[in-house]
Amino acid sequence: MKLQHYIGGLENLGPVNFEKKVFVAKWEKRIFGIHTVMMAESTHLAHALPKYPIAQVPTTFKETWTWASLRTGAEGMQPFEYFKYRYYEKWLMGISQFFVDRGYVAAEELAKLTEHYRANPDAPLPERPNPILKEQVVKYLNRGDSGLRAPVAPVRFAVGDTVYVADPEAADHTRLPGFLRNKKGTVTEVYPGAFEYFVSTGPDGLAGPQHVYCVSFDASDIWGADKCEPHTVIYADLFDVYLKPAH
Amino acid sequence: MKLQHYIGGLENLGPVNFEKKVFVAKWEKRIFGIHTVMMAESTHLAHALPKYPIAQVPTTFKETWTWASLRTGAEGMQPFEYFKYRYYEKWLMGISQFFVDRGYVAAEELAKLTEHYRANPDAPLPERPNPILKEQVVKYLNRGDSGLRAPVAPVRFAVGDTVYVADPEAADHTRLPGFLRNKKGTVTEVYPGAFEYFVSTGPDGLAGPQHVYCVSFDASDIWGADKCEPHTVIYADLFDVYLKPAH
Amino acid sequence: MTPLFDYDENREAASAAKVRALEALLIKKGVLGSDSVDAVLSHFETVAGPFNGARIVARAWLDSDYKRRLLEDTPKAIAELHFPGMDGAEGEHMKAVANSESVHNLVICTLCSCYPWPVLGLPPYWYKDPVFRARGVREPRAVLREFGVPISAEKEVKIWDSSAQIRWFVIPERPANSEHLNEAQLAALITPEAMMGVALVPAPPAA
Amino acid sequence: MTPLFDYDENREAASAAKVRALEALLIKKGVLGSDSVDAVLSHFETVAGPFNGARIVARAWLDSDYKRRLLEDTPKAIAELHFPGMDGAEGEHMKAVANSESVHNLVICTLCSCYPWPVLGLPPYWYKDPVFRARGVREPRAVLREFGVPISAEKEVKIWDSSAQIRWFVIPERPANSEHLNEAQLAALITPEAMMGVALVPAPPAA
Repeated sequence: MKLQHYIGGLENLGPVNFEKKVFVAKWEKRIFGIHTVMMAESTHLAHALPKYPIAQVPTTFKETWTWASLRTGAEGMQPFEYFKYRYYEKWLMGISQFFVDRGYVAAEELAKLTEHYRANPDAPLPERPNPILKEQVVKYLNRGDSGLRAPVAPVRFAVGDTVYVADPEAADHTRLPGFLRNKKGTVTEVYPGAFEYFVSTGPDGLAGPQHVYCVSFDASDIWGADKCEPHTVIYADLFDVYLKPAH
Repeated sequence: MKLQHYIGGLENLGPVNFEKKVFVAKWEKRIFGIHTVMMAESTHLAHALPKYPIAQVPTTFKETWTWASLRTGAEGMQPFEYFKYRYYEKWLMGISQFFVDRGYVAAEELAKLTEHYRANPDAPLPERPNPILKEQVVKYLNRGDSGLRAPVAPVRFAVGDTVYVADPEAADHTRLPGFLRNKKGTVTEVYPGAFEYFVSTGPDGLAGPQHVYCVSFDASDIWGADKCEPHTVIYADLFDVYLKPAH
Repeated sequence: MTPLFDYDENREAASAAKVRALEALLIKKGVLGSDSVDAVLSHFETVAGPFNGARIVARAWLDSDYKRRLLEDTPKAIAELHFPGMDGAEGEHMKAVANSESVHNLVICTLCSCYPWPVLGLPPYWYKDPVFRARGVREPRAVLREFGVPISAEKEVKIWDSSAQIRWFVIPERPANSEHLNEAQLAALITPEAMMGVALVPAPPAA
Repeated sequence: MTPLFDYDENREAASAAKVRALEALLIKKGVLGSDSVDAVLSHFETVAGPFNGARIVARAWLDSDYKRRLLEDTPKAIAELHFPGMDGAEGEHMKAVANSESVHNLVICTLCSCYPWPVLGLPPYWYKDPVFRARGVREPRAVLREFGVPISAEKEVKIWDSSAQIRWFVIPERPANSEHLNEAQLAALITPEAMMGVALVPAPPAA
């Protein structure tokens, strides 16, 4: 197990911070924007459902960058470190490290320019608009990047089936919430088509298009009746590989 | 459960920081020393095994302060906060808050004097030696504060007995490592006498003198054979209330 | 309370300078244009945001047939309204669930922060808070009580943990005494929190 | 690696100033004397420390009868040596366990940092590291390998989790080629890490 995958259900955490802002510091908007542009110019979009003309977009970015990249980074963190940083701090750490690791930016130039902006917070950014890239960004935001694919395997479960959740090896990234592992549930919906996740999660099991099922769990089957509230049902959308038949 | 109680066994944490220093910053020595003086002048020592003449020690400190105080503070922290701070940072936070909460020190005067020492790191401390307190500190360090008491209940288990570990409600402080809860072990030693813990841990169950047993656990009975190493036995000293008979 | 937001100024200033340096370098190196990030941010001011969700919910309140269609096939019913970008990023597959006298729905993402961008915009901080993600699936009523939303033990709570392609949102219950309001007035009452299931829609002041 | 120790200077300077202010105020208010903290620290330089454990272990290596007594009744055998303070704070109830060809012992405190002060002094940072506390009880050999101590799968590993009154320490194996050394020379080879079971005692240079 990896702590980041087992956040659901952790006890004795005290009150939730009911902060309704999307960004609590102005700088957070910029890293959100950078990440989203990276998603919009990711090379994999050439094969996405709306076949984006990525090769024609004038950008030096030649990488696959999806939600999975960011999440693999956060889930790959040392678990105790994970809790030391605020949401967008983790993004900033992960994304700037990515650009350094891939050679787009040298660590020293980043450090030096950071010092410059630290001393001159109002110093402007370079002025180099890129209208074609902008158009691609807008297109991506409006048309998205669906994982819907043609099924390559038969549907294994039907609505009403009892299923058990698998317990694959902990990987750096998973779409299986930890608290559901080894638990018993009931299929409530079989989504039409199959869905391909952005990346293979290795031993965790996501790879290629898979059926996805909505599965319901009685909260008491997960936590035990005395460790949860009555009349509570948890629904999760689970990829085929995360499910096992009941027998 | 509370994350601080379940540290043993957490997976996927990466390498241990093999730092051999006892203190990694000079200031840490001072908070360690303050804590230890507090233990040495704690009012409860009047009833400790060596009946210390605490009432005769010239100090304005009129509190019970033991290991349990510090640990209750750390284990009572919001679990994600717990990992944000270094060992002695938690001590400094907990102890200074204690003195503020109990009215010994005003938050404002502490903040103001902190600013002063921040600006003048070499400004001296007040010079007010207290030889009688010093003598008590030395005596405490040399003679300790044993919890050994006369037993008040019969011994429930014998060497060789199979026992199960209880799973009491999570409290702010426990002496039961989380990973042992509900596990099966074997009594390997029954310690002579009974032991009283510094404080009652409430619903967790420590209160009054109890027998303590050394219990062995096969690692595979705790983690499962494929989730641990072979030929590994874990021993823990467990208070009577944490154990249940096998049948 | 987790002091997530009272970092010292140095830490915030360091992050601010670093992100600015990063953006500057990426512009210089041709990874971004100087108008790229602003294009993203402007999308969430004008195209994708809770104003869409609020109008969809208000329509469902006013038209029970529309509500039925919205629950049956969410993307198709949303398409009827001709808002732009409604199947765009993080909204490729959305589903609505409805609160009622007997059921309360709560949307969560225990693994991260999946959120239906086109109809609700970007997730607020409470949704990303590990404490919400931890407690919401085990003690939803306790969390809702803290948020000022009492849900009785008799009422069923349905929790939707976003773990694959679906992005969920909630059709809250229409408040009492709102018969005199039109769609725009109703929409103005509806918060992102209500559409995630952690707030109710308050009754409007009497007409 | 957890960057536990590369905090920025501001954070360290703030802690340093705060602890100094706290000590100053406590002296002013009569909670501490200005010589109290120093009295504690001097105890760990002169009375309680790993120099005691090292001499006890060296004695056990040289005298198998002493070793037997040390394992049977640790406090009593330690008392034979007439070191001061040996049943003092955090050493009121100590027990020694011995490494051998077939058994390797590891001492840990998964809940905090229990440590046998009189014989070993104060715990080093690795012992307090949550990562050590987490991994030591599940994969001791993997941790020991990282620490440069290979323990075969065939050798039994015994882990002692300090959870009540006993403070444990380890009698490591005597290194080869040490027959020519006297007690003080042997003691000089023995580290706190060896007496916690995370290091071996290296063979001395040939005489």
